[in-house]
Amino acid sequence: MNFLRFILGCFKIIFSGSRVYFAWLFFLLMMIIWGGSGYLNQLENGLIVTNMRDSVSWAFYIGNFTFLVGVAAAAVMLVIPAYIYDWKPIKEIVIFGEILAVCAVIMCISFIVVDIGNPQKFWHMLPGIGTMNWPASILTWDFFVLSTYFLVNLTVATYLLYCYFYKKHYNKSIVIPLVLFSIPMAVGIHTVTAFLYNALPARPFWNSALLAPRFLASAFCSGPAILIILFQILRKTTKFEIKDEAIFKIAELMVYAMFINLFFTIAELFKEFYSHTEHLLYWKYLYFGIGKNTELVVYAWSSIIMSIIAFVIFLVPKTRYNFFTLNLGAILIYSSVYIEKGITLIIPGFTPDTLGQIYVFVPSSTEIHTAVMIFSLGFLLFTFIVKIAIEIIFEGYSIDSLKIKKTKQYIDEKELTSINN
Amino acid sequence: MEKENTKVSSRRDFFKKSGAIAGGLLLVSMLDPLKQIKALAGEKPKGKGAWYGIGVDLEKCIGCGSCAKACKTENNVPKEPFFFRSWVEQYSVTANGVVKVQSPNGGVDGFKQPVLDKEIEKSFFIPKSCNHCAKSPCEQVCPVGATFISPDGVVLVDETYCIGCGYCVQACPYACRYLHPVKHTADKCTLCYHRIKKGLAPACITVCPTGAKIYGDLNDKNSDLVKFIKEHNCTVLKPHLNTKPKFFYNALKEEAE
Amino acid sequence: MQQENNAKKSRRDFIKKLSIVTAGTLALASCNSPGFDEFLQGNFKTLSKKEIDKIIKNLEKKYSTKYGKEFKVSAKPAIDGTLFGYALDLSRCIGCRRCVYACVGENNQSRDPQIHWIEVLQMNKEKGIDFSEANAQYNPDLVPEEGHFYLPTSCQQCRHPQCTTVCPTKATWQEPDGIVVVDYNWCIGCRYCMAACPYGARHFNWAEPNIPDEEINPETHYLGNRPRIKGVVEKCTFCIQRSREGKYPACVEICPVGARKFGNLLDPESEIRYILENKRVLILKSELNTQPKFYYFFGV
Amino acid sequence: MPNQLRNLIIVFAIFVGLFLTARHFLVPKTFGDLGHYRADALQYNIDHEKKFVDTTLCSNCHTDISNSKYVGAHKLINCQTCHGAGNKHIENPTINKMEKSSEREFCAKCHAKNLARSSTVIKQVDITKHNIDSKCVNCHNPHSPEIKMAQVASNQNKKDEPAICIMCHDKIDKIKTKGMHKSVPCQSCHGEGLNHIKSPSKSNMFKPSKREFCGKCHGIGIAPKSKGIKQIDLKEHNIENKCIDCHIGHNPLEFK
Repeated sequence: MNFLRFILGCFKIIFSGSRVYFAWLFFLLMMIIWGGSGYLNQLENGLIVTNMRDSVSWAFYIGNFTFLVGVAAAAVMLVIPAYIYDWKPIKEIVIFGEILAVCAVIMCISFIVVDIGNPQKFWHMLPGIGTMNWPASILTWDFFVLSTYFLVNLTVATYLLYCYFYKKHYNKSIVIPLVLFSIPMAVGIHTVTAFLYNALPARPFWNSALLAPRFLASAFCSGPAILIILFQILRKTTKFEIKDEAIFKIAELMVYAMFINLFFTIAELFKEFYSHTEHLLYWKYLYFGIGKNTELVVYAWSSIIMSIIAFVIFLVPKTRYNFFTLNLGAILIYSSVYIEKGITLIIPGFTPDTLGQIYVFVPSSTEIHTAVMIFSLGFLLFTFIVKIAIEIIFEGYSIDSLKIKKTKQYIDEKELTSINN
Repeated sequence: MEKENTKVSSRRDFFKKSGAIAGGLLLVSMLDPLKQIKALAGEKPKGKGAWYGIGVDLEKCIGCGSCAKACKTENNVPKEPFFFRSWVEQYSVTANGVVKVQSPNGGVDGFKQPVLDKEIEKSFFIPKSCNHCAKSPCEQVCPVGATFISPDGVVLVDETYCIGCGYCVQACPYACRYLHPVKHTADKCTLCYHRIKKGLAPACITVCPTGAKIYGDLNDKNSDLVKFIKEHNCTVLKPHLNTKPKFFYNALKEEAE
Repeated sequence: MQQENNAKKSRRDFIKKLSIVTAGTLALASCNSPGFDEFLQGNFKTLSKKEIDKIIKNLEKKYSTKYGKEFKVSAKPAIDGTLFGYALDLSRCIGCRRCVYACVGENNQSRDPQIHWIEVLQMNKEKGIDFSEANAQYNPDLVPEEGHFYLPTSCQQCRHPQCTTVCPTKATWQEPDGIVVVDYNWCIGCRYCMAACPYGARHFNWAEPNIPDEEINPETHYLGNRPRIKGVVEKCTFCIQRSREGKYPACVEICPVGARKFGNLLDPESEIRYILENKRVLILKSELNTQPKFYYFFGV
Repeated sequence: MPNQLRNLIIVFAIFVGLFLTARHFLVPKTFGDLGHYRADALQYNIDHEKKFVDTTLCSNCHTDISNSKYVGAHKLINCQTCHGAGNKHIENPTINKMEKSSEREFCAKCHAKNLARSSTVIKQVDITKHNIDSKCVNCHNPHSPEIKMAQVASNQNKKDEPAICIMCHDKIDKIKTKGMHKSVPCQSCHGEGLNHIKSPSKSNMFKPSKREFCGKCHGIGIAPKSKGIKQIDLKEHNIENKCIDCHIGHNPLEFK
């Protein structure tokens, strides 16, 4: 019953708001419809409407999936100092990291669903009902760890909000173990996703032991980058409070991640270029092109250059403590990792293909539609949950306000306006 | 203000000077080491002059070990059974796919007539030695430039310059190198460089009783080796390592690739 | 959001519900949703003899009405004491691609979009077997071209297949006679196997396969050449519908130069064993240790 | 310029100077002329002493051998394949002898049966069975393996002489000469061996084993009495066995 009231409260929150808020919702809804039209087309005609073919059989969708797994994993970046070292300024914003994780995992699974040829048969890989090929197939592991990670973060976020809603103190013996558990899980989702590619001898481009560490390092760059920008937007538009100190602390943590990310990239490049085995072919395609096929060269270099610039920006205290350069750096590293994970990780794995043929992949409009749909859905969900979180935690929205509304109808409007402001 | 000016000027001065010094250094170093830099970039004369390679017709190899024995004699390779510049291996494949490789004393004493094992489905000999790779990993890793590819494509060791670190022994994918127990330097097949430069065939090829092994110039379209490669279906060992070996095997079986 | 909140209430079977709800909605949204029975049909390997018979009867009926021909769908299991192997004489192949089209006809591959289980690569003689030098787009009118040889590839029927290991649903497996097959009804179309295959031997039905009624081959096998649906992976099965009946695969029969050899590896008298023992055989990408049962050799 | 900086530059310059001088003296003269190595090393490798010599040098002295070699199956084989490097021998032929081996194992290096050897490339012999009593060189001329066999075959007219048998079966002859059968010609027991001489591997000699065969000479009442031939009563003497179960045929007083 209590939980139902909490849910009811949440609904009240998301269906009330300023004009800007509703405009944003409307915009997202439009994007979902626009994107959804593309996806319906794909459902009707099959994956032929994408530009994937037998040569490049995974591409844009799986790239986005990989990137979002990174975003999801990055939540722990904030969780670790908050709970382990009990570092106050970050503690309150950790919940946003977890909300981000929840939404990112949902987007991940959506990207998988749109990528597979027969989504209605998804149940075939469920344990018990279907014939899950566990433990042989890493995809089943990935599915398992993603859902566990999702559940853990969802539980923590919901429970914390629930407690705030009822103005109770949350039970540490519930939250701390779950949070501690989510840390190895975050490492786990990323590692398993990397292993998904890593263990394929057919694809020498991925067949490197450094893939999983690189995944982790880049995730710890891109995830917090989103949060840094998000927090600044939130504190300008809502009552959400966050000290500069906390943002700078996140930025400082990102420096380490960025350094390790660059270092791993260099290590990988060195190994391939120095040993110049047959496997170099894919790296050559990525960084220099093969013959006339230089499609990825621009992306590959821009990703590296952006990540170096961002690293310098974050490394130098002067630019790190300046919000303009900080945001620039965050955008740069975010784009760098997005390019790296989305384009320059998946495509060169398939180009040239196993028989040496080059198929040039460019995402089709359907793929972009579908991706927009999923991202908009994710943002919508994220907006909802963030709004709930802000109102409950920072604006004192609680069970009391719900009761007041019930008994004293006439205050309703006043309340709402005050909340919205 | 004035103080600042002087500071600036002195700083500028410093940059100028240090720049000049650095430039000078660069000039000095350019006078002669430029060649080294060029060499490091991997410039290799291809298309002009000889570019030596080896070929073996495994159908003809009878595993007599003459090549291994002659190599030891010709090149003063230590007698102990773990130092070889050239050796012969016998591969035996059983019906259930198990591959046995044996090389008693590198084949120098020949291979004993085996008690015929009914399990063995097929068997073959493979003479091995340095593959004289065009992109040789041993040359790549040598810290002092003691291992090098000669202008005619033979991978050689400069014994007087080698420091005996053994890095090249680790780097060679074909196990063709060893550390000489007396000289403490790396040692390997030179394709009998001292012979081929005098117009003689390498010792192993001289003594081969069946003419299974040949050598020649890959740039010369009429050389025995080029003809051999054209007329047979040759493969190299471990092609996926992309070391571009110049040791061509005809009738190399999958078990040995 | 509604769905989201529901999930919060019953976390325990959240995954189940989410996927079933998605699956259900998607199945409804999908235009040619398969029948409900087919939707609930289990993995072929878990089915009883009775269930298989029933499914096959339904399939035969369905295909017969769809294509206007009497269809036969066999589910003949592997014959004891057989392990199929294949050998291809590279010195004979002239790159005519007759095998490709015989395979398309025999195995009911989609004509539009085209699916070819066999891909013939033109290789440079001087470079040997080097895939980075391979050309799949050569002009068939000019073959055989000077200085080139031809390397037809298809499923190598590995002894250690990567594709079956990675499949999340056990929808593809190796039969006792060594043939790697796909249960088209169980495949979810994730294409992990395509990423795992080192030989580019797996092909995906990117769209609804399209075969003219008059060209369809009604002699089919459940795990082989029966008509496929969109969104599933398919591959060479050594013509399972033929080889299990003691016939040669279609590509072996059509080859005008006799470059293709096929037989039982466990039979010491077979042609394939003779080749293995007496010819110099090669396998592709031996360094990956997939141990293919598809051997290439130079006969002359 | 501040003092510290000037000092620093001086120190730096000294180090650079030292480095350059050291480099000048330490780096070998021709290093880098052709690549990242000492160009002299090429000559160093060329200067290595060669040991295997040109075979024309062999035929200069050993004309007869080389002439006979050029007609047989071994004609393409270099002399030094069997005899080792010839560099020392040509310097002083009397002191430095070439290697020479007449062991069966030496020939077996090439000719022993082995699954890995192609029968079209080389003649293979099962050395555990093929005339194990003798050395290869007794029957075969190593320089032209067919020649000696041809010589044997051409000596058909001497077919009654044991000498022709001894050429190949010298071990048996050694046993035979020790015992009572030394004066018995081989043909007496084994019959005429014309075909065997022509192609020993295809046509085998007759090998007697029956009691009656021995009885022809040694049986009481069967063989004519002759001096020195031991007489045995075949009906009584160890009737369950064959003679050669106990006696060695070539030297009957030795027992197995």
